[in-house]
Amino acid sequence: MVETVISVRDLSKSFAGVKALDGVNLEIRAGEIHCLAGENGSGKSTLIKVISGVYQPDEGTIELNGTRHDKLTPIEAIRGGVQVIYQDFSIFPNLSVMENLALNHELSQGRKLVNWRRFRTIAKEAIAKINFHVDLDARVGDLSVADKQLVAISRALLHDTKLIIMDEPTTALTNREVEALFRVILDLKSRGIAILFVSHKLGEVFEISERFTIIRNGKLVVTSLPEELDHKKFAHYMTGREVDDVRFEQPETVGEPVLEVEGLGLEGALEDITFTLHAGEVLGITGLLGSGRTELALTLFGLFPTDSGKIRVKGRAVRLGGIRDAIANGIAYVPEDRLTEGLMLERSIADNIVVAELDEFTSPLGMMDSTRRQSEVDRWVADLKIATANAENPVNTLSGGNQQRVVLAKWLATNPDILILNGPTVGVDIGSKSDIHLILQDLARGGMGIIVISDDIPELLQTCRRILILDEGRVTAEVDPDTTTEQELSDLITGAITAGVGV
Amino acid sequence: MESTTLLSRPLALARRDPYVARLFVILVTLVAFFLIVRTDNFLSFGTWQSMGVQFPEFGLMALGVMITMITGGIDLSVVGIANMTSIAAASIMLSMVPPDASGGQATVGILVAVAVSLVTGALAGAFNGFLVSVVKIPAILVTLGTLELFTGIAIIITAGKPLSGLPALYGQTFGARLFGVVPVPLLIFVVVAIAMGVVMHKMSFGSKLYMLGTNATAARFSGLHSARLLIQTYTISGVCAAIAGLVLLANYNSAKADYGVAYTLLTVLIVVLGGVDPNGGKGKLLGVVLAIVILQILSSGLNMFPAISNFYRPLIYGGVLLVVISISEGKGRFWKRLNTRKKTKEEVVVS
Amino acid sequence: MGAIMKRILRSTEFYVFLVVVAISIIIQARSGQFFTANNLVDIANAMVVPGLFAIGAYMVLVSGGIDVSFPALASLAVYAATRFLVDIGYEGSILLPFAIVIVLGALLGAFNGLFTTFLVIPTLIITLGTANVFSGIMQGALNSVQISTLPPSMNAFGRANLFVATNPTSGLTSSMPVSFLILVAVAVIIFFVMKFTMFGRGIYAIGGDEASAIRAGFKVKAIKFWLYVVVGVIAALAGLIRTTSMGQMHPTNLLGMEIMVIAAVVLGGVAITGGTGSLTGVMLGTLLIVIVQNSMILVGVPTYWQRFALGTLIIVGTGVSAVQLMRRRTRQRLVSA
Amino acid sequence: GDGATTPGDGGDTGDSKHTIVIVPKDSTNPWFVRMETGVKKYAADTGLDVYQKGPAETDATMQVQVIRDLIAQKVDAIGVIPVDPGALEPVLKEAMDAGIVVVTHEGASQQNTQYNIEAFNNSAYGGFIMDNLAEAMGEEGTYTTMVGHVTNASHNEWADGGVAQQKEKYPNMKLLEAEPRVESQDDGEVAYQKAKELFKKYPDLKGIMGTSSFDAPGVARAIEELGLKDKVFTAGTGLPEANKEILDKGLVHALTLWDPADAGYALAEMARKVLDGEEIKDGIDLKVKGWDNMKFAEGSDKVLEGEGWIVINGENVDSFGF
Ligand SMILES: Nc1ncnc2c1ncn2[C@@H]1O[C@H](COP(=O)(O)OP(=O)(O)OP(=O)(O)O)[C@@H](O)[C@H]1O
Ligand SMILES: Nc1ncnc2c1ncn2[C@@H]1O[C@H](COP(=O)(O)OP(=O)(O)OP(=O)(O)O)[C@@H](O)[C@H]1O
Ligand SMILES: [Mg+2]
Ligand SMILES: [Mg+2]
Repeated sequence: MVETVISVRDLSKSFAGVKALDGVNLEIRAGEIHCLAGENGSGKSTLIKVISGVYQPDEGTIELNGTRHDKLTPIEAIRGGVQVIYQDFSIFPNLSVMENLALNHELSQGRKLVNWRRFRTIAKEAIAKINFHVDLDARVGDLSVADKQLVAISRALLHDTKLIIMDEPTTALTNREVEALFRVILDLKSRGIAILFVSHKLGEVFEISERFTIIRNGKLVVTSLPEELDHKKFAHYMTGREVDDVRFEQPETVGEPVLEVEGLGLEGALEDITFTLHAGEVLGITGLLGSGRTELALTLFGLFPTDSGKIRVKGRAVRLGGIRDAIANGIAYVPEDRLTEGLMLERSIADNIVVAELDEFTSPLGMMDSTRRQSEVDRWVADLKIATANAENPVNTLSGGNQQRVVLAKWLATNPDILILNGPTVGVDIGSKSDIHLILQDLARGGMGIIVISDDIPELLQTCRRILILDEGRVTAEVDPDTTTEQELSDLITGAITAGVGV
Repeated sequence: MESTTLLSRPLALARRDPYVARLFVILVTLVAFFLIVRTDNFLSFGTWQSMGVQFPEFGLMALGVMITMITGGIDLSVVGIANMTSIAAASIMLSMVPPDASGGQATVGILVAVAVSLVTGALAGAFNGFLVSVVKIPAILVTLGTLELFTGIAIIITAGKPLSGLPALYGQTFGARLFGVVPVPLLIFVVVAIAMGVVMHKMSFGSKLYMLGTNATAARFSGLHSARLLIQTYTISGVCAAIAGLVLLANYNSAKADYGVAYTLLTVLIVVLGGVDPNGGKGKLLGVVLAIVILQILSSGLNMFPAISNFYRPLIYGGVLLVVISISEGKGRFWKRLNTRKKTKEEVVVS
Repeated sequence: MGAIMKRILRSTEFYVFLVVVAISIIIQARSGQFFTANNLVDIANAMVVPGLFAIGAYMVLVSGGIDVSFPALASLAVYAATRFLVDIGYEGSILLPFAIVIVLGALLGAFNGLFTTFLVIPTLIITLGTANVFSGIMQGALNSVQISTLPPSMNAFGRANLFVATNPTSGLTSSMPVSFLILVAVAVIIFFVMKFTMFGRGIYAIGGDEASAIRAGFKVKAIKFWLYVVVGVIAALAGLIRTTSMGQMHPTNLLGMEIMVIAAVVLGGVAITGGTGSLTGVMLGTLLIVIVQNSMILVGVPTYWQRFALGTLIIVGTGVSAVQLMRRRTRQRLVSA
Repeated sequence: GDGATTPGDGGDTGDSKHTIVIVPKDSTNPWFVRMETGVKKYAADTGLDVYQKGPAETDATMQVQVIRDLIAQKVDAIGVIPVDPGALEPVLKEAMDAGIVVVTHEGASQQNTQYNIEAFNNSAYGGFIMDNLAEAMGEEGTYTTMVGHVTNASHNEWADGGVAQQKEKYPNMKLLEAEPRVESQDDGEVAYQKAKELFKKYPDLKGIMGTSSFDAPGVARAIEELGLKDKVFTAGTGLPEANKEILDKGLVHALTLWDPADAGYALAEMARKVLDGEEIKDGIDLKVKGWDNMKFAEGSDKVLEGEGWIVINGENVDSFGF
């Protein structure tokens, strides 16, 4: 008889009329790796918050280590061995690594005073558990995303932990980091710790989980074993509809070069980057964390002044002194983090769509032409199938996938020649993801030059005509997806194998 | 017919924005209360006229504070700008219009003075905007510093003394009653408020401000020129303050470095009571105008009760503010919206 | 060793310290009076009330809030206490006035605390409301007027001094008030609280990320509530000190100090967005403002130019740290606005 | 325009129960608290509806608001102690246009008033403070002047009057040229800090002429602490009770004032006289001591001056009862 760490029965929870959870049952056994999957907004995070005592359920029971809790508090959950690593890691960006590591532990011990020497000992112990090397006195806000996550994981391990819940831990990680994370997870499992792993990536569910649960619209769809799952079924469980997943037909010929980058350098980040993007092609760019991908994108978007090199747009040499220069030259950028860089969450969908082209609807006196604005909004809501009843609703009422479409709409509305997407489907569910891929193909066919920066290997292979691999700020390889397997691409990225640089 | 359309728009607005609706209810309640308790006084024409002359002074300043707060900033320097610019205007009138000047001379002098005051206000505001957006000093500190600075300049120019003896035409113009009814300061306020409404809700500039105030990083990533927008915003606030200064100049027939010092915090109180979020991105002109009217009616109403000392005024103002923000809204959506804001403010590292 | 040096060189506190030193030297050069025993005592004396307020303002700012109600809170607490003691003809020791003021400060602080814990709206709005309520209660309900004669023990406390510093050349004497010890004690206690208690670290944590603090198991509501209680007590103490040292109760004497105190705290490196800042910086920032405010005549700034000079200092002082922060962000390629 | 026509004009003349409102500069200041006792006494004595209502702070804008609201309520007369006479001109004109009787106190320069009554002449009062200071200083040495705010008109008039008096009568005294006028910001603490600075920076400084009622107590605190008692001196305005201690200790030689209660009483009586159409001429009696033989100031048919000043010092401070 395997011990059950936590079991929830008939859990329901509503927010202002929205039923986020509707009669969910879930049981997690000691030492198992359990995947929780579901589309954006299906209620995964809410379920986790209920299990960890952050939210009180409206209905249902929680049984933790055999004890029934009517009103589970965060501290009780922690004492019961439940640790959560949230999507945003729940760290304190203003505090040091040491403090971030030790605070939770000391709190759960009910300590009232701070002993800094103990803090350091605890912190050292924590990072040693996963062999994580970091400056304990660094401000966590200054760390990379992966390091922040490792801080959160090492923090979770400090307790007498029975269950670690990870809410979409891989969204912000590169492949190599994901692999490292999986090694950590397997190590934890071997110590008898249960893992509840939230993801909506099929590959991950297959690779790591022993059992999985899928929820849709707050309701449990299925709990089963991965062996019984294939891609079609997975997509069907998640979305309730059929989704295809085949490599897109790439065009035989492409158009004129729209973007030529030659010898581009940025101190400490990029060195001698040279490539050409043609009209009508989707160019993939990938690399490890710190390879300079984001710097490259932001440099092309005018954010960082370059140290050396030339950029030509449609044959004209340009100087990108700022974002507005880039936009004026027909360059658009869909950022990595749509919540902080892409969207004004409390503003309306309409506002977010038109923000980059407001000046187009403005009369010389500065008045907004509301009819033209309205028709533009209507057009993009229809074209990109943004699921909303009213475009005047705040954008934060949309699901992640639809939010990403809004960002896309904003940039397409500026009618760019070059569209750069940094992680176009990060945190986007399987249905929306495939929609976004289709949109990108359509745009390319329409003559746009598209750069997709991603570390989602299937995504790259599926959508790109060519893929550039960056390493330490240099282009180390160019890959033809038609002749490359997932494994080969992954090995190239991690540097396990090398290839000649094609230009 | 006319009146239903006139009313239906604010009502529809109120329905969409429960906070504004709440202010509206409070206003109606107040009016009803004073009507019943002090019918004669409250219905008297003079009461309304006197209110119409009074509130434009701080109301105009509050409009400027409002627009800066929409961007997530604040403008504490409005009173300083108002006094500095009205002193500039007064100095010009005094030097250009000698006591025996002809009507034409006076008109020219006044027009030049008004123009100079508006330009000075704009420059002072632009200076605030520059410090906020380019030097990136927190707005609360910038405008506290410039409040001292502008007041300091006003004191240096005048050695602290009032500048009076303005051309009579100036006082006559601003003291006039349009159609014998509407005081000119009220008219000015209405015009500026309408202009502000147009700027905020009809021009793309206003739309950009809300975007900037909601998420400055995303606004920048969307190609908005945030530094320029902020400079323009503070410039508008400076111009509003300068207009308020011209009203002060007329109402007191003189300019001085320390008129209206109590208005600094009053304007902030009005703006937050009007439902503008100090973190930026949220708030409506209608709410702020309602807040201005509510506070003015409260204040004038209070003066009708000799037994109640003026010292209760802050208590009542503060009480109204706390009550308005404490009334739960059933579903509590307002608070949640404010609540979710904070999280997006954290730094993003390009890693 | 090198790492510590580096950290010091990068800190805001260090730059504020440099500015304090530079200004002191300028004042010394212009007046020859700055580094005299009695002037230093005078500065220390002038630091007491703003210093206490600044400590409170710092705690609230670190938690991610802004409190503008502390002068009104202090005035009300001390006015009510003094009125009561004068009316009953109190002749006893200073302990009772302190006790009453502390209790009142705690109660009024709790009033702030209740609002800030139960309403999720910016504390600037809440404290603007409570500040008006406090001063309205004092001026309206309590019908406040100046109280010219304090109970004897309060008067005596205001005059009590630790030592008297004499300037050998001019023969001028300045006395270090006993209340300076209160500033030191409060600073030491709050330093300890902020650095060595979970309550203090909780305040930092809330200012860094409130949601994370809840998840980590901090009792966020309780921390906020008690934070405002503590700040209320500190503010009320400051009010009592001001009243005793003036020998009279002037009800409106403190009102309007809030913005300058907040400016001093931010000048000392406390982020207005919460989560960062140190007590050392706060004390240096306050010291800087106090020195400037109380040295205008020594430097020879004409009366008419004093507000201009103060405004310039605030802008230049905060500008220096803003530019520095900006340079750090550019170096690190931080892209948020 | 003639917008001042008020609908439903009651025509209050002839109504024996006048409403007279006294509008002080503010009301926390013990000065105006004391004034209110005189106003209340007048109401009790005459049975008229007389009361005092002032702004919450000494602020011209807020005082104008109070007056405007009184106009709207159609009171019969207002007696104003202007924060700033210039700033009040338009609103007082409005009041008079609306048929309200306007009288003022401490507003000698006020144009839009029917009568302004003064305990005495402003610059003479300044001279009088100077006399006190000069006596304490032994009529020699350097002095400077302190005002509440450099923007405060009457404080500056007093200070100017004091300086003029010194130039005329005390040739051995000298105004501190580097700092001829400092500001206490109407705050006892600031007065104290400024005085300390002054004495440190200017060792020769022997006297500070205060004007605001916050000045002398603040300066006295500095004198005591710096050990300058009997070496440097101050004088100024102040109420007896509030300054008893510093007078008793000899930190301040003498303070000057007029009894605000009397001023309030006299102002109300002045308003009633005008309301009832009594003839206003030299020698009228406002029914309080010192105000019982008012004379028109030279060359003026508006400003009436009395002989209402009082000097307080260590000896007589206990004899006033306020
Ligand atoms: N605090 C809240 N207030 C109101 N509604 C909420 C709140 N939290 C979640 N919801 C709603 O509940 C539903 C489920 O949200 P939840 O965050 O659990 O989804 P999720 O599965 O984690 O999605 P994602 O994949 O985007 O992270 C959504 O409709 C969401 O809008
Ligand atoms: N402020 C800086 N100063 C010096 N070097 C820097 C700075 N920021 C980044 N770098 C360097 O630039 C390179 C690229 O860094 P970065 O981590 O931003 O890459 P990235 O491509 O955005 O990674 P990913 O997108 O996978 O998160 C790395 O070598 C990093 O060390
Ligand atoms: Mg989620
Ligand atoms: Mg990156």
